Amino acid sequence: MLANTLLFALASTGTDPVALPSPVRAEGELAIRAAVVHVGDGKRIADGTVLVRAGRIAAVGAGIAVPDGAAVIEHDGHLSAGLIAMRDYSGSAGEGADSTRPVLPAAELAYAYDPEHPDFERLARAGITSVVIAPPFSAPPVQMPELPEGFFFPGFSFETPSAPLVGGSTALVKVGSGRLVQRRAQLHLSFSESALGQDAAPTSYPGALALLDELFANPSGALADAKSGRLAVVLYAGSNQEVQRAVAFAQRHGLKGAIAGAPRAGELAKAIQAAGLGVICAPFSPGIETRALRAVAELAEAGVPFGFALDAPERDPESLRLGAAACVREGLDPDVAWAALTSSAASLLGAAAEIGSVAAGRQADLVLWSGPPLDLGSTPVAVYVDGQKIHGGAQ
Amino acid sequence: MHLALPRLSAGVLAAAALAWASPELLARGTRAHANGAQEAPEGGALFVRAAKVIVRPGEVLADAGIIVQDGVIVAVGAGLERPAGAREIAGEVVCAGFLDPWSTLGLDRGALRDERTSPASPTADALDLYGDDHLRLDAARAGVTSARLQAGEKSSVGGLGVVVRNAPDLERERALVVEDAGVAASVGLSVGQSRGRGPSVKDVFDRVKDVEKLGDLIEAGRKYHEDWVEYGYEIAEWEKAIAEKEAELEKDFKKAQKAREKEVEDAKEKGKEHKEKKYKEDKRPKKPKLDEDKEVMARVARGELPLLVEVHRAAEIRHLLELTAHFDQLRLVLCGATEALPLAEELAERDVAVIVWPSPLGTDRADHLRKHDLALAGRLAAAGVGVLLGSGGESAATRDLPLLAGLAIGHGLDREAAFAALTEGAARALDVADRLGTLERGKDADLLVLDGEPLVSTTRVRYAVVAGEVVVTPDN
Amino acid sequence: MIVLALLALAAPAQRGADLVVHADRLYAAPGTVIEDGVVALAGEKIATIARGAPDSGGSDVIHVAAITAGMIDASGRVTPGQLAVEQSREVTPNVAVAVGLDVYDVGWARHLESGVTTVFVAPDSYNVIGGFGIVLKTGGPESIEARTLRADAAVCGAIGGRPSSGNSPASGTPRMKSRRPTTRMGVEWEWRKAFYDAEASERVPERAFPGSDVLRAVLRGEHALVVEAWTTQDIRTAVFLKEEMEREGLGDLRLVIDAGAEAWKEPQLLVRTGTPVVLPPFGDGRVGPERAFHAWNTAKLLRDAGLDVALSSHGAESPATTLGMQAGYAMRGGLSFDEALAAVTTTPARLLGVADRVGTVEAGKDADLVLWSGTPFEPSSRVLGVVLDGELVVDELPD
Amino acid sequence: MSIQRTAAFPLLAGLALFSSAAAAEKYAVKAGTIVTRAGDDVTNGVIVIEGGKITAIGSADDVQIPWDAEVLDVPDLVAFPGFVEAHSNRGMDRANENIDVAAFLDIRDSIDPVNFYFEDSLRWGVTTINVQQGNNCVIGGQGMVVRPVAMTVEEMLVKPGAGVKMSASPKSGNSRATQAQALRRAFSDLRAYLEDLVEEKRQGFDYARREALYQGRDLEGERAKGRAMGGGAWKVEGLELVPRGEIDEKQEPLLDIVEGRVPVFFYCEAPMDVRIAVEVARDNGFLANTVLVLGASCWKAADEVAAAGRPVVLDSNLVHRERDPVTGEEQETFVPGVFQGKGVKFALQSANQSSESLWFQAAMCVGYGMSREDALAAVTTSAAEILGLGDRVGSLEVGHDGDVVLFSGDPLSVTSFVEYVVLGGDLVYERAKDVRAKHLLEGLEPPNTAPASAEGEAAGEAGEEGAEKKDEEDDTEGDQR
Repeated sequence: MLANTLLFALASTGTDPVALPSPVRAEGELAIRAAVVHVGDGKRIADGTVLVRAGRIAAVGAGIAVPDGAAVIEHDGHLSAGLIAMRDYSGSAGEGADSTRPVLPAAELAYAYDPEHPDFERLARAGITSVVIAPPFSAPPVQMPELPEGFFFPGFSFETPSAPLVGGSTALVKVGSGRLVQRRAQLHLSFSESALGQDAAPTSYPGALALLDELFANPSGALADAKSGRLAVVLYAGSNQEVQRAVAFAQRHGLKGAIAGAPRAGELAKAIQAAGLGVICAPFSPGIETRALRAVAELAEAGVPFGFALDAPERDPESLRLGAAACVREGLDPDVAWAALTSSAASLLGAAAEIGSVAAGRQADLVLWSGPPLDLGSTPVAVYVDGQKIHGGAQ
Repeated sequence: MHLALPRLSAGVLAAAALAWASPELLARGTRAHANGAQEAPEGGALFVRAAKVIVRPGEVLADAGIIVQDGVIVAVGAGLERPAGAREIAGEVVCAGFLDPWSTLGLDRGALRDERTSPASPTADALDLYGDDHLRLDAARAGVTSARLQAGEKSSVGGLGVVVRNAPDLERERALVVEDAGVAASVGLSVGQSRGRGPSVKDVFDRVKDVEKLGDLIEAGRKYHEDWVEYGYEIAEWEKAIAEKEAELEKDFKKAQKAREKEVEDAKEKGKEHKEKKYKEDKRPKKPKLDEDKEVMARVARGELPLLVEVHRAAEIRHLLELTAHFDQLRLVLCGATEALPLAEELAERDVAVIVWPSPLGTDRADHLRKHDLALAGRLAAAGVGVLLGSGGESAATRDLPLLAGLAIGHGLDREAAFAALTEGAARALDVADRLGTLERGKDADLLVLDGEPLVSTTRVRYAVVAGEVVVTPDN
Repeated sequence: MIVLALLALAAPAQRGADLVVHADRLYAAPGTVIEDGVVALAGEKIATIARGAPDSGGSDVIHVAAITAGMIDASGRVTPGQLAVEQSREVTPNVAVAVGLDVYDVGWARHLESGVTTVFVAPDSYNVIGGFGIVLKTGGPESIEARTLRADAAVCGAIGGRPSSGNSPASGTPRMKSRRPTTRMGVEWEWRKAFYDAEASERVPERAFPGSDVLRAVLRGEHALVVEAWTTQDIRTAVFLKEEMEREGLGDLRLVIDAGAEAWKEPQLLVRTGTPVVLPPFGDGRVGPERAFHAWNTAKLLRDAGLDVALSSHGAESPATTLGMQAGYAMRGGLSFDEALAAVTTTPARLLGVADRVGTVEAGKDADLVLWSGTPFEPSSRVLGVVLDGELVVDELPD
Repeated sequence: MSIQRTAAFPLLAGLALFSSAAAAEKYAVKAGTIVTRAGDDVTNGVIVIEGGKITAIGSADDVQIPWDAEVLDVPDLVAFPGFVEAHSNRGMDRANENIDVAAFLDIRDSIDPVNFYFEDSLRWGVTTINVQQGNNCVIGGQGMVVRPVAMTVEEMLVKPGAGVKMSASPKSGNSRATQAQALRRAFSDLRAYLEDLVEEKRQGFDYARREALYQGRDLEGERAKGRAMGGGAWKVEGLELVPRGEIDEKQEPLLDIVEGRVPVFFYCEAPMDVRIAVEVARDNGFLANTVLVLGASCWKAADEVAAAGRPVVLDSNLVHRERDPVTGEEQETFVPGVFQGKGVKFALQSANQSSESLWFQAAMCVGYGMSREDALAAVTTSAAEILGLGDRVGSLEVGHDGDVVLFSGDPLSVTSFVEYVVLGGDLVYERAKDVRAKHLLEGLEPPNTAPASAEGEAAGEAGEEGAEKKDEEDDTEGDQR
């Protein structure tokens, strides 16, 4: 049935089968006063006020006059922009991948998710307001290296990520309303071993690369958009040799976008930076090798823009902040880590003008935290998307 | 390379110890010597200074210092002076190193999935100090300076656990804190059948059997002890009786001899052959068979060792509590206990501690973890249950216990309670409170120097001191 | 003759060299030994070589017992195996194994440490025709491209049991591998079909297939054709194929037999066609997937027959099966030292078309040197150092 | 495996032929050089062997060859003591006994005299082999030292009861925890068994006494004469009350070990196993008779080994490779070098591939910078001493066994061959008559062997399944556990 969804997607003409709810028009104005306002990319305002009008942020600052008639919320904790998960499967329930063929440039994940799916509530509770829906995992299980053969550890996935060679376009989606922010966020390409077929072409790296090169030699549709730079790409790779191929490929065809799925990509930070690419860091699970966490710090040093993948519901939404916190423990600057969850993620998606920071004109995706947001001991007290509260107690 | 650390002669140590010694320190000095924990990493003393010293949960000193000598805390207090020649390290906050009560860090991999383990199986023999040093250092860096390790996770009874210190290049004597840190068992886990892939659900009747088997095991231990005690009495009685009888026989021997000669004569006359008279005495009481496994279970049944049971479903937890209710000395600790909430009241009242695994799980999880919830720790604590926090027994995850604890806090566990769980609480539950868990004089010097409050995710460990040795510094 | 040329070079040329190496015996090339020899390197090239005490003019001098040129493994196997062979088709001449190589593979360092500075990597023999092999350095920048000497040296294939393994006749739901060949006959048939189709595709477009142009180039002799054939029956098949192509006027294949363990059984076939042979590692008789019988004197026998013989590690990476040891084993089988040296330097260089850059210690050639603790190829000698493109990349030298 | 079976026949023939040339009461070897391994080499030397022993050795000028001695005159060859294999799991049919405590078994029943391993060993100059059961055990069977020639185990025998194999590394199914448990339990069970036995006796005697008192008899109680226990670490008092032969035949060999009458070859695959092996040996009083057989990674425990003060037999893998878990870089360690540095006495083992026999291992050591003297000791004298045969093999001295190997050149050179082997004064090997050597060297097929490719398939499969059948000799590589 997952095939159906996509076939439908492929058949669909320009007209839009999914009704996209336009940004919510909130009645009246809303002013939120917080002890600390995290503007994004590290800056903070003490005792700041955020003025929300019509689903967007009207003003932010220390001494902002609150217009009469505006609802006022006093919060003696922290306030920040909503978190962004750079890769996620919420609401798509395995509808995102068609295993019948390796190349699906016209597929759009926008058609593969259910805006009302309960997955999204869980995201909201973790302070996540935007997610990129991507083609899901579907690889045969393989052993985790540090575990003995046949050893099962409760609750852990032993699967490597995998996707079709060309997995279609990801979608940037708002939590809560399920509103599409970007219907085609990135084109998903895989350079990972897991995209190679056992019983179908291509079975090899050379085969896969040859096919991709062929496709991009005289591209059409999404491929053309990617080649012309209109559409960003996700270059999915596992080992560093695959990252190397992915980077070379992106340079060969002048693609812009981010490397994803490579835990140690940071060790190639220079090459990635030289190619003008970003990185979507692998999601966190307890016990992940320290080397991978350190590699993230290396990205920061090399000035490579990066965000974090989440992969809910395969992973708990809390994994997003957990990952950032773990990187901080291994030397990543806390402000950079926070930016990776918000503003840098937004700019990697080319949506910095819309989401990821608390500034006038941005969409009003706000999280009220019980304490410093990067401390896992703090929790979202209330979460707003487009100025609408989607989670939180009475206020 | 594993270079042996230089050691001082015992004599020097004794002298050095005396210089700072308090009576209690001398008292336990002997015990500690038994397992060599007193041997100094380097001769000199260590002076730890901080704006805030958390001696034990709830007991805080401002602008205080700690003096460490030969791996032991010999002085704690405000206004302490740095002893001459002592190395000094300083930071914002000093607290006891964290103890992960549910780990496998540094165990031989094969011992993890061993299905033949029995109660007496020694986890200590599965401790591989030649591997995983990088994981130990990572753990120490993150503040987890010690851990309880358990072999035989796939076996229904894992055997005797150990408490070890986490530091690279540590000799065995100083790495091992205790070699009998409780016996571990598991019931109802859907583990094993399928390799790597998610496990199939364990049949409900097998789950019931698991619990009953465990009950029988404890009962066997109790009985074993009883039998030996009984035997003690019986054999004493028997020997007494026999001794008396023997004395009597000796007394009457001459008579018996004459009687016999006469009988022999008579027999000869009658041309019959002589028959000896039948001798009878009480049978010697049978000695019970020695059994190392039952011996261990006897200690468990009598509460000398805690019994740590990984169990998740409410049904099995209830069943287990029922089956063990009449062992009034038994010290039960539950691991995981995903569905323990409905039984919180009984757990609290029976003083059964729970080691919660506050790990973020996705949809892909074992059947017995279906109801896994990060709020469990907070709710159990609120219900008065003694809550501990563990990393769940995946070697590399021990490093992440402080972050997982942070999650538990975020989901309702009181920060103080979380801190207590990782320090004094865990130490008490595992019978190592006289060595670890607090920063009192006489305790082993396993402590952290932090740049902020403990268990705040952005707080970094500046120094970690393990067995008196500075193994983590801001540079490594 | 060479000797004179070398000695003509003035010692002062060593001045200002980036690195100067002195050895009791400098094996500049097979047959050219310079006692008390000095090699001066400038940048990535060899500047001068000469006899006598080194005159370094400041730059530090390394002294060892013996120097040879960096060794060339005529059949290394540092590949991700199946992942570098496109098996969706049996004949893939256009696929290049280079794309599948992992520059981070520890195998490169292992080769380098054993004194191998150049290696020919062919796709593993899962396909009938697997595609382009690659000649590259075993060290240097972390990029396969940057290490490449020749990407088009040879097209590789295999004859034997391996290419057909996994294939099966179509029954039930057809799989990718429900196809020919499933036998040795089938493999041979695929070979001939491929060449005949390639040849015909010029006139009959519908007989063209991906890579048919490459095979035409092979028929024109533009690329060598390296065929893995362990047993004598498979070697025979390869030779017959070459002869048939000539007979039928399709072209002249530059055939090279790889892993020709049983080449000793019918050397006349190879002599007849002047086919060079790359030998797999020696063992105690039976070697390789085909359990072919590899006699110790194979190299000697082929050499005496006048054939080009190169040795290889064929993926073996244990300290006991290095290429240097193979040369030693070949000598145990009767090969002379110079012939053994040639079999791991000049001969493979020539076969792979890189003789202008590597294979001998000569001014102007790549500065790839092996520094030995004693007589090369003896197990009691060790590679103390390896110079690659002028840099001392392996340094076990006593200091 | 079929190959070996079929190819075995010409071998038998060959051997028969060799032995026929044998059994000279007096035998003399005249060689260009004699490497005695006891003092300096002798040029133009003579070795006189009488009754299997060397009676004279020295320069041709000094040594008188008996007029009636058979003489092997080989002026351009090098005479050498022959290599000593200090530990091997090969040459047997099924090397691994799987029951936990099997010390009552003897590998003599497992040795296969016509196994190619022995023939190969001889071909590469190995003249003494300590054959022990496989490492896949807890307490294995009794091993024996043999010479690699003869048709029957009896003829091969050099030293019976050469030692018992134990393993601190988990046998299949066990983990390190349960393996250590099984080892310790074996001896605590033995102790409990002996104590009960003695207690039973005592009770019996006391009862008899009381009965006699009651019946008024004079007790003619002569007590059973057993033997007092000589255990080092622990004793059971009153064992002499137990008559000889009453101790269970399964427990008896363990008692021999505790009493130090039988040497132990203790296998440690990983460094963590060393501690367990040493502890078990020390706690039960047989450390002094223990030789550690170490896996390559055990160099990490070199300090513990040195502290135990026992000799070791090293893994055939002389270089240990390891990935750094953090950087991912590969590190190589030359294992014998580490132990040499710690002053531990060590012997080397042959690799699985017979061409990588002891000569090769010694040569590799020289390559890695070890002195030729030390490298040779590790495959001759040290190995002999480790086997308690220092006074018989390992060096060419008066009084030692008349085992002489004649090389075409330097024994450590890849281009040298073993031309002759003399064992106990018998010429047992001549390369010129060695059919299989010709086969290996020149590919000449010995009779009764099928053509290569036909065998190819069969052998190929065998190669794959080799894993389970390691006791079988095969040209495939693969460890011998």
